[in-house]
Amino acid sequence: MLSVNNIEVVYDEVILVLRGVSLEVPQGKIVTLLGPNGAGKSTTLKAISGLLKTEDGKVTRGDINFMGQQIANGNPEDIVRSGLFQVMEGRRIIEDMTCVENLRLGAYTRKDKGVKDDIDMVFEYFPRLRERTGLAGYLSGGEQQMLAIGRSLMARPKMILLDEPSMGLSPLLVKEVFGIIEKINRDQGITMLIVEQNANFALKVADYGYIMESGKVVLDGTSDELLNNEDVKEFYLGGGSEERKSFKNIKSYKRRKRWL
Amino acid sequence: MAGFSMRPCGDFRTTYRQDTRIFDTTFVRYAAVCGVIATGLIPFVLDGYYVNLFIQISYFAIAALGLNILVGFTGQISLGHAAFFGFGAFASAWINNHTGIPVLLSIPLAGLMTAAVGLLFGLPAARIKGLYLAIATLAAQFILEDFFARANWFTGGSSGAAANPVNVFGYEVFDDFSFFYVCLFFLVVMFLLGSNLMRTRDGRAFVAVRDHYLSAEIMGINLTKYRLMSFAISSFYAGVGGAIYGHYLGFVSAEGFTILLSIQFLGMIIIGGLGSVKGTLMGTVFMVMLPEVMESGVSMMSVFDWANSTAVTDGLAYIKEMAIGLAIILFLIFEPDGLAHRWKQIRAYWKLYPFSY
Amino acid sequence: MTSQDPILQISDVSLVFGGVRALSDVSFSVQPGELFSIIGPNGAGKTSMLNCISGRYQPTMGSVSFKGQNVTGLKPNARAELGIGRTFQNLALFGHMNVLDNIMVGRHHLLKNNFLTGSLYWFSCAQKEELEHRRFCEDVIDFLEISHIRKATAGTLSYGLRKRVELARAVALRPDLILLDEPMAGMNLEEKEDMARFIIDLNEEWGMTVVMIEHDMGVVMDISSRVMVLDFGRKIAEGLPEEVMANAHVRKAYLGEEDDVTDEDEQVA
Amino acid sequence: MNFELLFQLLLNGLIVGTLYGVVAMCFVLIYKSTQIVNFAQGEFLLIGAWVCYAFLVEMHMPFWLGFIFTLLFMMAFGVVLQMIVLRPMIGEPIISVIMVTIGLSIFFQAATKWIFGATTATYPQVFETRSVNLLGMQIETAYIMSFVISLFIMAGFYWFFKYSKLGLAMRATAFDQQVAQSLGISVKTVFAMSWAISALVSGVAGIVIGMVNGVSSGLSVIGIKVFPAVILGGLDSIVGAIVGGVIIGLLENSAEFVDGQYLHWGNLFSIAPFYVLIIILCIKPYGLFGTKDIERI
Amino acid sequence: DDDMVFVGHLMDITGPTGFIGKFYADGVRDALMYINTHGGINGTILDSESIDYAYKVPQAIANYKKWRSRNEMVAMQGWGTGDTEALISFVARDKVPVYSASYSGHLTDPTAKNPKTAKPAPYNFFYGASYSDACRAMVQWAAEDWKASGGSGKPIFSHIGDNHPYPNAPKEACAEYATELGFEVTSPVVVSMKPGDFKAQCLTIKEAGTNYGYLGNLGPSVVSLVKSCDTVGATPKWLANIWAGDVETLKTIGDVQNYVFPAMTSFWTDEGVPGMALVREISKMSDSSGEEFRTHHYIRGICSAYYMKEAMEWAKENGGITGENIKAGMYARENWVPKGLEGVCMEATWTAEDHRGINTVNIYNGSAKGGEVTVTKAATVTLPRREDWLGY
Ligand SMILES: Nc1ncnc2c1ncn2[C@@H]1O[C@H](COP(=O)(O)OP(=O)(O)OP(=O)(O)O)[C@@H](O)[C@H]1O
Ligand SMILES: Nc1ncnc2c1ncn2[C@@H]1O[C@H](COP(=O)(O)OP(=O)(O)OP(=O)(O)O)[C@@H](O)[C@H]1O
Ligand SMILES: CC(C)C[C@H](N)C(=O)O
Ligand SMILES: [Mg+2]
Ligand SMILES: [Mg+2]
Repeated sequence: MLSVNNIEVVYDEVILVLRGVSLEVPQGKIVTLLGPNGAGKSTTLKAISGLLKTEDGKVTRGDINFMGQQIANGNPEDIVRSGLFQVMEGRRIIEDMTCVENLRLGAYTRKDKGVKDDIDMVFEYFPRLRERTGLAGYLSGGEQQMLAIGRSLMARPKMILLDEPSMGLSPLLVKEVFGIIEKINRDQGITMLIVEQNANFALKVADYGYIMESGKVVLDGTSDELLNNEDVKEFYLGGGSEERKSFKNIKSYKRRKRWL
Repeated sequence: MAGFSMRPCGDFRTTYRQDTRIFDTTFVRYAAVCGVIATGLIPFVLDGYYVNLFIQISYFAIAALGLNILVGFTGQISLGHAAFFGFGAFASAWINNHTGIPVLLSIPLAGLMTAAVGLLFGLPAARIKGLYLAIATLAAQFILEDFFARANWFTGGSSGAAANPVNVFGYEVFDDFSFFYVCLFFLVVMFLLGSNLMRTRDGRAFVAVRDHYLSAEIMGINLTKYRLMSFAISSFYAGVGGAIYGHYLGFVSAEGFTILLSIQFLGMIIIGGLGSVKGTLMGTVFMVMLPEVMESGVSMMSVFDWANSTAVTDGLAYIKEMAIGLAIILFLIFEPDGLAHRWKQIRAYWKLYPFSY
Repeated sequence: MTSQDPILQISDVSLVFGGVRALSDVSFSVQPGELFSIIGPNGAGKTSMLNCISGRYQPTMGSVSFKGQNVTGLKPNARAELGIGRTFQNLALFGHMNVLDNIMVGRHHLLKNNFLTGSLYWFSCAQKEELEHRRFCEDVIDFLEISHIRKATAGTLSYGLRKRVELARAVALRPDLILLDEPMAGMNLEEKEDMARFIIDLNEEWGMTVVMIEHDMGVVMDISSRVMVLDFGRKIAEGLPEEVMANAHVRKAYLGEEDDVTDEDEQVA
Repeated sequence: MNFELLFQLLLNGLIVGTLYGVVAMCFVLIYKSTQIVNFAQGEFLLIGAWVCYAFLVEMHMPFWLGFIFTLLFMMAFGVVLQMIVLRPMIGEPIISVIMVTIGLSIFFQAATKWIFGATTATYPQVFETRSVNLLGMQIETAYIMSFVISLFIMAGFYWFFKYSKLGLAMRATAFDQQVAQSLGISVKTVFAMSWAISALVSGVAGIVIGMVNGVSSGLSVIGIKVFPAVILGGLDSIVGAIVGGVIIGLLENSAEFVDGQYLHWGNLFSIAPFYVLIIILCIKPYGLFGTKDIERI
Repeated sequence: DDDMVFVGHLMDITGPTGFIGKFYADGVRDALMYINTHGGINGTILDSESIDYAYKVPQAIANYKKWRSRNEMVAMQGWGTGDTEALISFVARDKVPVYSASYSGHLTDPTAKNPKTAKPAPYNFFYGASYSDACRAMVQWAAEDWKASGGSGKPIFSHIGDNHPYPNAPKEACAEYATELGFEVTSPVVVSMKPGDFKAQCLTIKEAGTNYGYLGNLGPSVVSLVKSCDTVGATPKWLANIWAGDVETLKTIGDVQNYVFPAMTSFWTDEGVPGMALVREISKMSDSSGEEFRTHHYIRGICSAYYMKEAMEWAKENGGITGENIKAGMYARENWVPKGLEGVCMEATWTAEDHRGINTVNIYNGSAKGGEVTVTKAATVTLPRREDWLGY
């Protein structure tokens, strides 16, 4: 459904961030993208959704193909209209509107009548939001995250790009959110590309995963392969089979795994 | 992971002192000194017209730097800068005429007086932000303009006040040739002071207030104090610039300091680049040269016979005005972040070349 | 528990926004040298609590005292001078400054030079002072391993790096009490480990008292000396990490584990 | 105290104030959807006034036809302007965009002078009677017309921003263009719409002013004159714009009363609004109806 | 050939006073061009450059300096009060005579003889009665008009205009004389130079019962004021300053009675004026059809250029065309009308101590009905050259 071929991204005409990233998201599947801070995960998503443009960034090489269409350096609004929706990192809700208004905006590209029902659906997923009638800017961090995810559901897209959906959510909600992701994927058949730090959950719901570092994909494989990869276990999953290390005891400078 | 190594290889700093320099490489340092010396030679090589342009650039640039400290660094838009500029001009003339303090001293004193007035009009800034503040400063503009036309004791009312020429050690600086050096002196001093300010504690506090005032406050910055201070400092610069302007013209009249000039000041700093000391200078050069370049473009037309009829010359006069507007628009379309930004990019490009990307 | 005078004492703090009760009668105290964690579901009032401590919000009722001094009415900047530093949940860096300057802003209240001496740089003590403090900032940078981005513009950094710079900025304040709002959000395991190490070092080697909000239970359990749980603005539990985790009420409200809640558990709160 | 004079002045303030309100509304419209303060507002009015004049005088159209044509022209003008000048600025720093509007103002000021001349022109008599007597005060008929029109426009906008999808999209764009784009909102369309509507409303105001005072390049000063009204009402409040306009109108006129009868300072009329503006802002930093910035951390 | 001298010409055609500045500037330009095509200054060609400075003072100064340093300018034709007053010291130092269209009384005292003069203006000249003198003349006329129309009690006089050097120039001088003549003078009414709705000020004027209102502003501002006043029923006799008094303005106002204004030249349409032939020839420089109507501002521009021309001629014969000699040339004759402009420009006299070139003012009474304008001559007033009126 989506294929990214060997793209290079440059910010501000001089700063090269992605150095040839390729990935593939098949129809109806969940794919996850993992990697350390600054690897270029968010940049990859923005390159796909076209939002790069708004940050002085540009895809300088390679192409991005969404359902048979070239969308590299396309207009974000056209890309959304063609059914690809990104939930941006850091919540990014419209602070001076209410929750309901935010949700209605999510459905901006839709023409059908089901908006009301979908708002109820979102409220069912996140009951906390129903009670918050004030401006969204006053919501707590986690509440804003719920709203951002809810908003993406409103668009009923063909594919959602999620940038760190679990960030700032309580463990209970993280579980729920991943549950919802799985459910949406299953029930509505929406394809997903998820950038996550919580590798455990991400790999559990995903079918396939990529690991990025310094602007390159360094490892990829089915979730099971990745879950069983020793390096992934050590650096993303926290030990895996062995006894979980305590955060308290990591006092020494450890060896860092770098694939490059 | 880029953006951190934008200096030539081989030039490693070994002390923090080197790292905090205004001009970040030895080469640039010498280039700047040479630039100042070269500028100092202008009156010997170029004619009075260019000398006059330089003088205009310097007093406007000093005032514009003040505005940049307020708008670019502290993030408080002001639409009343021309009024402070004017206040400085009147104040210096007044000090000099009424107390006999020599002009060279009355200029900074006028700056201080203007700073006090700026402080007064900055008071609302403790509570008002953004465009609301901008319009409040617009009020300052009109209130001060009204004051100029009314305060006979201070400004000579609507007929204006005479301003004596600068007097350096008993030598009257009448002509542009010598006045040029007075301007150059003030320009260099004020820009060095400004650059220093911006790389030390209070300068950083200004930028912090602009970028995120809530977290700035939690980092220990007293918002009210810094908002007011930036008004005062900005007005100080405006006052000094205005005072130089006044003594240069020899005459200060209330008409000169309208909202149009305020807008022009804003234009200088936006075109130069908000929050850039260097950019301020570039922007001022741009705004001062623009009408002149357009004008000479128009005069150039007069070699053609058809361009000498009044109908055409009048049309050209409008076209010139339109071209000024258009130049600003086009400039911002292609260079919305200002000249300073482009300058940085060019430098980055050359430093990374041939490894750009 | 009160072997020493607490460095931070919260007494009956309530905070109301219009109809929303963000905090109701929360009291707790933090001893010097502790690493105190606050956990709780989203919207429980954790960030609001930090805001009351750092001065962004004025509690509707109750008081906050720091090192024995009542600071309830004090402005945030005054509290910073007393030695309270913090990081933010929604990043609040100075986006257009470079990393180094961001950190230098943290030194603000420790620097003496002002606009006059600053402008006269070479002719005043400003230069010497700047350079001295610069040295300290470099130490912080080395410590947090961000020296490679020292000159990068903060606004262009990736999320995780920004969090780290924020921490550096707060550390540069040299606070006695540092408040961390979800320092590990958006980090992978490896980075969390690093972060945990930094926090422990700050606590143990730099001698800072830490109050931290975090959702990653692994981290909270491992490194905190005491944990408080908020839910709907109320304190529902406080104690050693193991005690708190054993509390069924907490497990249900926070972790979503469906153990039955017994009366016994309620009493811990 | 001369109550009759005071009463007449206040009535005058009310009427003139509504006109300020209409112009203020044009500002608010653009601001609400793009965060841009349009410094070329005065020139928009001027263009509207001149174009209508051209339709009426040069092309001898009846008033209502010229009026409609002018509105159509203004809409097209807004859209084209947006396409050529403002579209490339999407996503750029707001302050640069504001500066662009200043450039536009310089450009159009010169262009209109060139095309239409620098002298004042008078509209042909449009209404049977140039002014009507209202409670003992002569009021220009054109003002009554603008009063009625502005009420309609105001109600329309209120609904628009509160309930329509495009209205929501405009607010979202104003808040954060990047997010708006990520939601599939075409920032271009939003910009085009808001500039078109604002230009249209400006056209109405320009025609009214032209009918009352004649058309001349100086007409554009009203663009700056209404700033206090805009701010007083709150930059992003449609209702506030009208209320602010009326308040400024009343204020000017009562200042004239105090000045003319007692103080004899001279121009309290034009300066008083600014004093009051500062005072009001110190008490209410977001004007009377403006929405507060959300300050959460 | 190099027998050329340079004359700078500052004009405002695109700026705030452009609508009137254009008329005057055209007069100056056409005259300069005509002079050149008809032998120049006895063979010396006037190299001139006309620059539109849009009433921006710094721009004016920059151009002045450019001309000084590059073109060795010997004389300048200027425009506004703002720039002329700003340039006073420069031109005095550089010895460049300036002929401006600023009729501010402050420019008429070359030696600061009057203790009130702030700055002597030895190199400033203008052709015409100063704003103060023109106003005094109209007030003198008004005093008689009041008696003639059977008014009882003291007539009431008000100054109406912006707080700006140009409307203010005659403010005190005129009010003083009005009081002297038995008027009751109200406090001045301030009306912005920019057009707007002035009903509020008109209500004040109505309330004050003003019989004679001096209009200090010009153009659109005056048009809006008169219309607003008409709406609220305030209809004093208007005494307009020279720039606000012309057929164009009256036509734009549309409907007005008793609009009195001064003039210092004859009008385009006047019959039997010998000098008008030359004016029409000059007009053809920019309008070859010779059809275009010219305001008296245009004609004043011609006079200004011609007095300069003749002073230059004198200078050429007495040591060469330099600024100093041109100045001396201005003093060389008395009761002086440039050759060929008889009946157009009035007899003028400048002396080293008194730059009030003219002290005679023609006063006209204009009215308009539905855009149809009628203008009739009301009086000719010759004022005494009072010492205390010098430079004031
Ligand atoms: N607008 C920008 N201008 C310049 N550089 C940028 C910009 N945005 C991102 N970068 C740089 O690109 C690199 C990758 O950033 P990106 O945000 O894609 O990382 P990420 O993988 O999402 O990290 P994180 O997990 O921390 O969110 C970083 O080094 C960052 O500094
Ligand atoms: N300034 C404010 N105005 C109105 N309501 C507010 C404000 N600040 C916080 N709230 C409300 O108070 C409640 C507590 O918010 P807070 O940010 O403290 O939660 P939190 O515990 O930090 O949650 P999270 O883990 O999601 O960040 C929320 O419901 C929020 O909507
Ligand atoms: C028409 C006026 C504004 C110009 C005039 N020459 C003056 O005195 O300034
Ligand atoms: Mg990211
Ligand atoms: Mg929180």
